Amino acid sequence: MKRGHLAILTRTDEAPGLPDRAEAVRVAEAILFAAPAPMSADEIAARLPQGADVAAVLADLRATYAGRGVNLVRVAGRWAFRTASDLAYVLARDAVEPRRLSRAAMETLAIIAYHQPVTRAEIEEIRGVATSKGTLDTLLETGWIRLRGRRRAPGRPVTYGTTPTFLDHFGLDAVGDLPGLDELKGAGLLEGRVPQELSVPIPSDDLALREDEAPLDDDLFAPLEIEAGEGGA
Amino acid sequence: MKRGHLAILTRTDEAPGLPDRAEAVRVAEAILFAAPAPMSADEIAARLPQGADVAAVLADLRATYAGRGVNLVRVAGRWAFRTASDLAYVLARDAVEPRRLSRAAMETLAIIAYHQPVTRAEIEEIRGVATSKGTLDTLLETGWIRLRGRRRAPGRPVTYGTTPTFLDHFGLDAVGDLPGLDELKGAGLLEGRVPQELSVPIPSDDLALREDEAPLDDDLFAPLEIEAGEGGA
Amino acid sequence: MAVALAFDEVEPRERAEGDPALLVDVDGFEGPLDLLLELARRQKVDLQRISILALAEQYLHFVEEARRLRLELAADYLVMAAWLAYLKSRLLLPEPPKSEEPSAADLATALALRLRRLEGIRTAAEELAARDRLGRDVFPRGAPEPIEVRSRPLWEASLFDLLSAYARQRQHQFNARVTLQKRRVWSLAEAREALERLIGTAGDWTALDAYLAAYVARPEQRATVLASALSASLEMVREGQLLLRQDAPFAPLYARSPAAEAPR
Repeated sequence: MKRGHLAILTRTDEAPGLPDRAEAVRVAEAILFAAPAPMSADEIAARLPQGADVAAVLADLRATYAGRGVNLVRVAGRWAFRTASDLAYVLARDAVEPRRLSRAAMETLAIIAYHQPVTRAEIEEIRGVATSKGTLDTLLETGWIRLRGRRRAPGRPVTYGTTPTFLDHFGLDAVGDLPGLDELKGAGLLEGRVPQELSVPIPSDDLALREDEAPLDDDLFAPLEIEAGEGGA
Repeated sequence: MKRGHLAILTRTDEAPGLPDRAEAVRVAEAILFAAPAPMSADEIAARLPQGADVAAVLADLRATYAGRGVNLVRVAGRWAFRTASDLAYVLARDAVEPRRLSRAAMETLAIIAYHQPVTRAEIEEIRGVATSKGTLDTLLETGWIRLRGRRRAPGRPVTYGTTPTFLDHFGLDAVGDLPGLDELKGAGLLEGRVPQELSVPIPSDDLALREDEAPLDDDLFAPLEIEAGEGGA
Repeated sequence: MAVALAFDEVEPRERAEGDPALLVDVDGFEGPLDLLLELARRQKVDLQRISILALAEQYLHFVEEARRLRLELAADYLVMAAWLAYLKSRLLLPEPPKSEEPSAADLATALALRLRRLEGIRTAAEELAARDRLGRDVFPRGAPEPIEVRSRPLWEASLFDLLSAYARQRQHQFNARVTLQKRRVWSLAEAREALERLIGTAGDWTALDAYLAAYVARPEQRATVLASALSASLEMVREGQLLLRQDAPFAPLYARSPAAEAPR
């Protein structure tokens, strides 16, 4: 709880060794409050006074805001202030109802999230029905899923995965935090039919492609059409 | 709608029987955080739990945030969270923009370097044209020149000299290392016979004032204005 | 592949009374697997211990019922029906000793796994949908304050620039040596000299300002030139060497030699 002029003093004649933790917390608080999007610890650290321990500062800040009307949360591996979820009832008035996804789209999204990287054929195998192009388009439009690459397999089908926006929207720090993931994994329900030896039954939204994935290359803008032919294969 | 650990928040002395003040504070905090624009007390009151004292809630919230990285402030009669004013700097990113000195500024700088300590009138005498205030301001902004003192002469004009930053930027060890006229001629920068009377004085950027210099004293912040008046005398 | 079933008849759907398990309402199902899963759920047992045989029978019964009602089932429902009929027969018949095909038990297990997988992902989808969602349950800062990009100049100048700027100045002075020395103060003597030259050349009234302008080398010299010229001219008038004329206060001053004839 220090005031401005004091803070300036601390910045200039900085005591050797311990930088002023309280000041660093204030700075992180200001940055995160102002930020239009979640920020990584590195981005925050770059703006803290020299020598500040960003992890400790964030832990402090998180503790300070726990139980308050606004909380510091980790989403998609980044940090952001969000209103406390139990206050949704007060804020719901402001809410622009997010587009309600159809059951089919929600299921498709879940399959992409839990089984990523996953191809359209694999999604269809799990759901037992064809996936309409509209469903994938809708999901791509939300910004929650993305085309990752191409499976190194006959037909080179496009692989789908989720985005950081997906994690942000659903308040997840990482895909490893998906609800019920452990149960699904434990029950052996994440193993695909496909390349047994390559399949790691853990979803990955890692930007790096897997061994069985190739880059999308230049047909990026027409993958759905190309993939459509593959359905029967 | 109360959370278990909310009790921690009840730091504000809550009178028994009144509606849960801490909860009202949380609600106000969340509403103000999520608000796209400053809100009036009435707008906030309309969303608080029934019977909550909006003035007291806002006072609480303001006190909680006083001295933090973010403050609750009144803007035009409305309430909003704003970055603490002393932390404005963390919300600004310095983009380094390379800029070149104007020819006039470069010439003025050169004269200051070679003839320091030098007054504005002396610079003008050498350059043969008036030196605009803007030129000296720009040079002061570069950090390469400084106001040294005042010449002990009628009008007490300010004397200019270079700074250590100047030496650093131009890779000079000392101002004495600036090449003389003969050397400039040798380098092909000057043509013709160097007139006898055109000798260059030995420049000095010594921090100690010369005998004919007086300290700047307390009119430090208006030296140019004062000097401007001296031209006509 | 049609996802929902179409009804080819306008007549209202008949419903088997009293037995919801046999309710022929394919409208809500997304394909045969979905239908199978629903049928399996109605067995009210853990999917891991489900009777695939019973499930196959229920499915086939369902398809029969649909046919009886002359509902047109999409092809994939029929494909599934054919496969389940095959599976059912395999399950009922004794397993042939060394078969190259997968055993009936394996097929049943595979089907059960598919159903469990679908059910698992459905549960996950529901849990996902029920999470606190951004913009619905939790909110970001409503008025983010964007980072302001302040441009800080990085002054660029080389030692060469500096030296050549200085040399340029000095060079200018080499060449300008012949011009008269610039002074901060124009002396009375200089003023008098200038005015005497004026008398010598101009027989007529001459505007003093315009004449003296030639002596003002720099703007800030104007004051000293005018002041000295005025003092000198007054002295010369007193001595009878100069005539001055001014038509009105602050109007231009004119000077001429008293020796010259007034043209008038």
